[in-house]
Amino acid sequence: MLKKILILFLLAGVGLIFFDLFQSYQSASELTTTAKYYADNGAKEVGAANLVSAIVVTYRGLDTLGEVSILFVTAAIISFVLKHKPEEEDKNRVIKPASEILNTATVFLTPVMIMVGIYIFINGHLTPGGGFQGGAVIASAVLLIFLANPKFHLNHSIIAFVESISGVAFVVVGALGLIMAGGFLDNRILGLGEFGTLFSAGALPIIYIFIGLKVGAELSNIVGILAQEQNIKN
Amino acid sequence: MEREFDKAIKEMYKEKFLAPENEVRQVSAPDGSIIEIDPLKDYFCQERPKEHKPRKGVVEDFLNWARAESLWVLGFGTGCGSIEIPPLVTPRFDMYRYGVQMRPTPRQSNVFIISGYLSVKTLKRAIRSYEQMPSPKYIIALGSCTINGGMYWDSYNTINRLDHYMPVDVYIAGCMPRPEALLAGFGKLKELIKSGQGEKANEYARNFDWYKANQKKIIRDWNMPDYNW
Amino acid sequence: MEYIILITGLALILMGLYGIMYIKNIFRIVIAFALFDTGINIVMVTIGYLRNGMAPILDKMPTEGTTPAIVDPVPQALVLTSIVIGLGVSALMLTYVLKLYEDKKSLDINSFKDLKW
Amino acid sequence: MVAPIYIIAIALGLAFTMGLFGKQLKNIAGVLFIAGLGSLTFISGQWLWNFMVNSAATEIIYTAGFKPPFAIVLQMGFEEAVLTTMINVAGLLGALYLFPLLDKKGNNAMMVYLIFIMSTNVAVMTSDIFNLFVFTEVESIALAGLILLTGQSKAFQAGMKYLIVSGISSGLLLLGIIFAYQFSGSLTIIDMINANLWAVKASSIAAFLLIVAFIIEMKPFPANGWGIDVYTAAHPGIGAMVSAAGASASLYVFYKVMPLVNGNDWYYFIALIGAITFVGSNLVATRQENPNRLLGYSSIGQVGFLMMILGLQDVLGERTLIISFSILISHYAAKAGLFWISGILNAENIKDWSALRKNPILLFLFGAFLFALIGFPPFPSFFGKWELIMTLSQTGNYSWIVVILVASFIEGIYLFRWLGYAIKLDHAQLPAFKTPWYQLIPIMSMGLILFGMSAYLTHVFNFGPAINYIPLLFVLAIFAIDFLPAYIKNTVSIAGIAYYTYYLWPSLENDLLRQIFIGIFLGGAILTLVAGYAKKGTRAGFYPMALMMFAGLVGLIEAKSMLQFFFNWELMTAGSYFLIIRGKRSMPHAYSYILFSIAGAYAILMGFGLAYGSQLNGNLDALSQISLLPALAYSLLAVGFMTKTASLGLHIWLPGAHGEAESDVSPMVSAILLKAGVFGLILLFLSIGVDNPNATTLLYVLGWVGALTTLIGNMGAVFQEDAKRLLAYSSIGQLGYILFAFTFMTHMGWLAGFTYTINHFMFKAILFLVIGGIVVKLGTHNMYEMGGMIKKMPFSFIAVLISIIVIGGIPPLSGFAGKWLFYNAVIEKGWYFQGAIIFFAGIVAFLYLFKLIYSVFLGQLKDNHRNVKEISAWILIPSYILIIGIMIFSAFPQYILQPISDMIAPHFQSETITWTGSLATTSLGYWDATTIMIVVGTAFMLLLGWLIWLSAKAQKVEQFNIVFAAERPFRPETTHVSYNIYAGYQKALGWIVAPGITNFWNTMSTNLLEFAGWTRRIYSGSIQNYTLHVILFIVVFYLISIGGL
Amino acid sequence: MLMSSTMRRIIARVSGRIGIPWYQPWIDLTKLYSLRTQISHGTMFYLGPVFRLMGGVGMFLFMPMIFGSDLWSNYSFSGDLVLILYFQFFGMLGMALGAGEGGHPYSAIGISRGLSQFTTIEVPMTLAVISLAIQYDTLSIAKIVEAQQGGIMHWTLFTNPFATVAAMLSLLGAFGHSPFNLVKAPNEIPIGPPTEYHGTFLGVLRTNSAILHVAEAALFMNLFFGGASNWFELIIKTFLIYFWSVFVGTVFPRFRIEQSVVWFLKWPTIIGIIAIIIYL
Repeated sequence: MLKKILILFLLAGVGLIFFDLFQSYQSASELTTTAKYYADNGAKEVGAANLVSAIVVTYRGLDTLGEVSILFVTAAIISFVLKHKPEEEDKNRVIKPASEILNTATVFLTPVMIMVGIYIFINGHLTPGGGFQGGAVIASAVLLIFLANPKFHLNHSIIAFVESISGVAFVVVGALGLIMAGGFLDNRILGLGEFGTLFSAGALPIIYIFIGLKVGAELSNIVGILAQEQNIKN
Repeated sequence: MEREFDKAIKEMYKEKFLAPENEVRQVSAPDGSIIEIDPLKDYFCQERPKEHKPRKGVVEDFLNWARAESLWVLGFGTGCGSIEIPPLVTPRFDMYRYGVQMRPTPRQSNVFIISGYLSVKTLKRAIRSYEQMPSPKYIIALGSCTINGGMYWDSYNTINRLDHYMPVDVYIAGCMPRPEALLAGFGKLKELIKSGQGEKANEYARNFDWYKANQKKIIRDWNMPDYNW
Repeated sequence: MEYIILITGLALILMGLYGIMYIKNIFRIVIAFALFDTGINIVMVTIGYLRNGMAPILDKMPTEGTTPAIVDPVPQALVLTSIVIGLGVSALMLTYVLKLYEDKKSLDINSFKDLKW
Repeated sequence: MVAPIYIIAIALGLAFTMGLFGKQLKNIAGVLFIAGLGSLTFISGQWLWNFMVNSAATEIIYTAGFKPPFAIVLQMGFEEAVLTTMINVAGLLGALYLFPLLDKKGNNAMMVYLIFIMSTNVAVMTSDIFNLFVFTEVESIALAGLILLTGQSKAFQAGMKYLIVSGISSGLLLLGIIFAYQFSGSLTIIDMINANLWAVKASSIAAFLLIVAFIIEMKPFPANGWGIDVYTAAHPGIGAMVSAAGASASLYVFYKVMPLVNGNDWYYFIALIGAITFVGSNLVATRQENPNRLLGYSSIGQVGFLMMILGLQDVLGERTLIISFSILISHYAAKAGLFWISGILNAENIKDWSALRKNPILLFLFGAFLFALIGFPPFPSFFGKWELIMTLSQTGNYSWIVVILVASFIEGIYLFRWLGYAIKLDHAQLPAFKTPWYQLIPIMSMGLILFGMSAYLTHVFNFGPAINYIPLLFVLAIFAIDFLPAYIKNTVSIAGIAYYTYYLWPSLENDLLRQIFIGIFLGGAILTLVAGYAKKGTRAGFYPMALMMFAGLVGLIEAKSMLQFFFNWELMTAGSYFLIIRGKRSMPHAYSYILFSIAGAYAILMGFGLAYGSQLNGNLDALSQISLLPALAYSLLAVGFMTKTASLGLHIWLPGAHGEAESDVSPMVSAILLKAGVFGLILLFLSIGVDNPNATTLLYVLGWVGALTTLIGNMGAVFQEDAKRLLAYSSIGQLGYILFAFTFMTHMGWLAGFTYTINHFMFKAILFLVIGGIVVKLGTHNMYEMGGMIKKMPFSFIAVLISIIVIGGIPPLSGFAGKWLFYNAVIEKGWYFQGAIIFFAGIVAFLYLFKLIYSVFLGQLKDNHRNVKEISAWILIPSYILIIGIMIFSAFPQYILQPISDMIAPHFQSETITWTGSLATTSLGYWDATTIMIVVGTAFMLLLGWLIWLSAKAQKVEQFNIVFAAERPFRPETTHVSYNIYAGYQKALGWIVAPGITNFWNTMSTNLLEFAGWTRRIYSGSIQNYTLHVILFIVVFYLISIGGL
Repeated sequence: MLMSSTMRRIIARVSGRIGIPWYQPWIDLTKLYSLRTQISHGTMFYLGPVFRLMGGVGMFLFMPMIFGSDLWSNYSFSGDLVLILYFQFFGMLGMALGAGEGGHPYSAIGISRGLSQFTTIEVPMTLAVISLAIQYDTLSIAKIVEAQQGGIMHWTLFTNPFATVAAMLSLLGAFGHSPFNLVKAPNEIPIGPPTEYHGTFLGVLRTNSAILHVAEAALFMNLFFGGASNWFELIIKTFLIYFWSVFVGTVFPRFRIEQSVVWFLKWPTIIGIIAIIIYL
């Protein structure tokens, strides 16, 4: 009880901080310097219609690299922590089969979802979306498969291959920017192309494709490993 | 002539003669080696008492006079007669007048008063104390017990004749002699010393073997060194 | 509008914190953490909001000297990163929960006090 | 030049590639892993080289080809180069250390490790706050994975705690970032700084959130339970990474973002948090027995210390960086090394570290690391702390100095206990451990880095000229030949010292004071080393340490500046600590010795600080004109020196330390080492000068302290049964005389003091040598187990007898000179009651002197000592040389005392003693040593002749031929009256030496430990409590800093 | 000089006896020197008495006996009061060592008692000496004596009564008569330290105690009772000082060692402190 009161007091304290923060907040009426620069020059410099993508992939590309590595690291940690030998698996474990609806839906939806995912990351520089979003959609397709068939085995080596290749490619493209353009992750190693078309914004779509593949593979991997856990003998 | 009893006693002590602390023992030295200790040999001087020749002429006379006038008595009461000694320091008898005083340690005494019967057990101590006194030293035997055993002549545990075991300068007869008699005994002793006859210590040294043999005969559990310094 | 969203975000953060500090079930703590994270993300997006701004996706190349009427794209980019990071952390936490459960067969947070003092 | 961006490219590229290698290609992955780390190291290393040698300009790395603030910019300046090199070196060595483990866990583990190092690098280099956030997050997630390498349950718990708390702090960081972005319109740190966020309350909350998140990352006390658990649960190899690389990086990051709140108050708060962390963590660590957790506390404490230094940067000015770097690098190398050693030993309790003594290299490194942490010379932290304290006191920040010193002292408490366990703790069975080469190399490399940085920083601080390297090199040389037999090293040492004395002498031509002390220090060194010939075997470790102590002592003499003095003071302390702990049962005593020593050293340090602050002059003569709190400064200095002279209240370390030390160490520490304190006091009093109004009370108090020390020391000695402890207490008493004499501040008093100093040196050396030799010979310390040694060891007896006559002050030997001067001085000064106590104590000395000589040499010889021989000639030779010295001093004191008298005369108004030949005359009395010697000698010989003539024929008898009330003695043991011989005296006056002071210190330490035990209960192990602490910390900090509380 | 040793025997008369003849001590001494058997426990057994005697002789040698006489100022020109005080220890050490060599437990016990008692005996003495030094501003005995010339009222006894009292009380202990004679307790630890001594050794010791007592009495005479300008005065004064301790001794029973230690630290010390305080 005492503890609860203490917690409430503390939350009140944090609330006070937030209250002060809230009071200090003023709805912005114009863009900040940085944002204005992006709004003014983003399209011109990067060639992407989606300014967010331009920022994510190019201006703040290093952050994205970091993000990718976070997912990568997470997947790696999860796999070395939860990796089990095949013999540990409980082959005889009986799991209630998924419903007919789910099964059918899975069969229909999975390819579509993967398609959509691919679409999203290919068009990341033009429309809302991008590599992460696309990858997430792909991964949810994998999740759907697992929901329908808990004993489904994901081929880890293929996933690892996709993951690694796309990751390396991301870094290589970044490094190419260092050699061929203004700096690491500069997308202008390729021509900017015509604004608003698929083949525009230099290397941005390429990077986004790799990100999409990588994120998709990593998230699928995570999902796969976590799903596999239920099959383990206790 | 040994009696059966004596034989039995001897038999008894053949096995275990020494007190435990006087037995040969082994101890480990700090450097780890084991050394053997024979207490009776290692801790006691192995020399016999020596005979000291008196000096010649006037010097010796003067020294004898000094010795006679300065009789330091060992405060060791051996028998019932020792009750007669304390009155000597009271104002009534006041032995200090005659240069006689009590000393607490044999090293500083010249006169040993055997005050009455000597049990065998006490004899051991008496002998040791006597041998520890520096010569010239004198013995005053007090009471008839020291002469012939007195009323204890047939006791299983007392000696009968003191002079078999220690040389006696002056006997004071009686049972018990009064303090006055003791004072008279001191007077007699002084005379003897002044006349150069107080040489019993030398006599003891000279006949040491005889005395020792007598002592050992009566003290059956002889578990001390032969020579006491 | 943006004030309400801001308040919502901050309230979510507080709720998340309360959950983290009070709930005993470790699995729910992870969920509380996700709540906390979401609150943060909401606040972030709100900050970039500009009244009457449009989504930062341009139809055409902006002309020189004019600024398109868009909301601030930067917080949106940041929030993207933040969400991904949150995802990674949550996934990791779930892994931990799995392992902890495997170890003690319990989800009570008070059973994990082996390390102290 | 390889661009720094390749650090990222290579690391990430490799990490991503590793996924391609399956189990079959594992070896390639391993090679690539190491090669990758190597190339990171190379890149950062070459930049560092570039900056240092070519003094290149700072390199800015633009990513994406745009200028900031629109794109992320990395920066590679000198500082970044240093930090990244540190991180990468640690990373490389750590990888080598952990390689088998990582290899076992597979490629994934290697990837995580690689990304951890990479992200730490980026966090250092980046100048964009969000990027910083991202890579700190990468770092913490990678770390959360690395914690699990051990696969133990507690690792999961720790990881969970870590994830939750770091998640909360990063959430707050995000909030801060986004609001700060709103206010400043930029995400680069520099823009945010320029926006002066802290100036307005509205934006200051954003700045607050930012800064508090970074502070939480650095684990401030008490909101750091989660961090400590990580150290405890993670593999020590990972702990090393967190402590060395992670902490360095987070400190640098903090340093980068600190200007966000560049207001003095804020810096003050940060310093305060640092200080609380520094003190709190160290305090809690005192109760810790788990080595990893202890190291964790210590790491957090060090980080707090550094945080405090950064918080004080307004005060420290341009020295901040170099000071913090010197402390950081010590921490870095030492912690990495210690964690790695811990990994090798794999012990749950620090007591098991006694196994370490099986491996001398590791033990040496362990000692070096601990000394580096505490700040002993020559390690960088020593210079850092020195510089820090000098600067702080110059600016009048005394309370910070106190905090630093107190916390460092607490740190010493547990570190030295640990060291003691490792060196000396009795262990029936030493746990076995293996030291593979790949684990040894990293540790040794850290050792090399530590020593290398010491040399380098000495150069940077420009302390090079201040340090005399010749003795240090000699120590090293001796260390190098440590495997040779003792006698060779002994000869080399003696030759070295003798040569050095010869070399040094001309430079002291006109300085009698230093000549005297060099005579005591080096002459004593040679003499006591001669006794070392008696020892067999190699005596591993003895000579380097002994020479280190002597090097320190010589350094004290040569010191011209306060730094030199302090440097050598610490050197001597360290050397003597190792010497003392060599004794069989001396672990606890060495422990209390070193604790008192470092406390004293800190008092000295603070005193020096005040002196430096007053004069801005590092020379020793600045001591004479302290204008800042002079009374306090002088008191601190005096207390500091008095810990070495073991004055009342500070003496409890001495009996054990001297009593249990080896037989030839005792004279070194007693006869020689204690004089270092005396030397210090003399320098201090000389600086204070006569009639210094600031020191009158101090001197008066010290006078009483000296008198009471004498009494307590001598009384204590009376009731000792242990021969060496008796001598040790006697040393306390004698040092009390010396202190008392010097506090007179009169010509006569000083003369007496010098006489005592010289005498004590000579007789205590003899006594400790001889008694030490006897103790070894007889295999016991207890005097009642000795006895009758006069027949076996006549030469020893004579040596002891003469020493005793000197101590007792019996004419005609030189002890009387001291007493006579004393009487005159006391009456002249008017300190009658103190004087009376002193004289009473002097008579009490007879009690223990008799006990010593009687119990050991006279009385009954024991059974098991019947075959012992005289002690080694190698011990007797130096003793007899000293006896000759005593005899000369006794017969012709004028040749020594007159020059001393002339030397000290200028410091006092008048010379109150006049010499006519050997006759000394004062206003009160006169004394003619030579005549007395002749008269006494003649009369003595006559009387002896007379007695021998009278009793030449005396019969020699054996030991049991005593009058024993007509009985014979039972055994020698029962006949030797020695145990508790002064029972009656104890009944009457024993209360004086009731262990009040020991009890006082015991209570103090018990309370401290109790308090620590109570404090550490806040670390209840519950995740939620830890979260609570963090939130509490944030709220309280907020309320104090912004909320207007 | 040895004459005053006879006075020791007068103690007997106080208890109503006739007592010993006045020449008895010489007879005893002669006897002791004439004993034939001597045993020795070792070197220190020899050196002990020599040290002891040296202490007495030394004290005597360095003390001016008769004021104004060059001859009888002995070697006092080479050392002052401090020398005399510390020369006492010379003898003590000798006794202690010699007795220790004897290996007799009683000797050790006696010495431990003696030393214990001695430490506190010296406290009032030290205080008194300091007081004197303040009073006369010198530590030279000759000068102190000189300052006391010119009538009985110039004696320290009257000019500095507290110091005198303190010192005289300490003298009781120094002479070792009852009540402070537990050191030698003849029946408990036969005669204490010299229990093993006999013959010539004991003779030497006795010679010394005679000298020492005179020397100490003479010291007190010099310090507190105006010194002596001729032999007659010297003898009378030392005799009287000696008697003071004898009188006290016959009246009081023996103290235990801790009692005497505490006693000396109580009244005599307080008086000694007062003696200093009045000069502060």
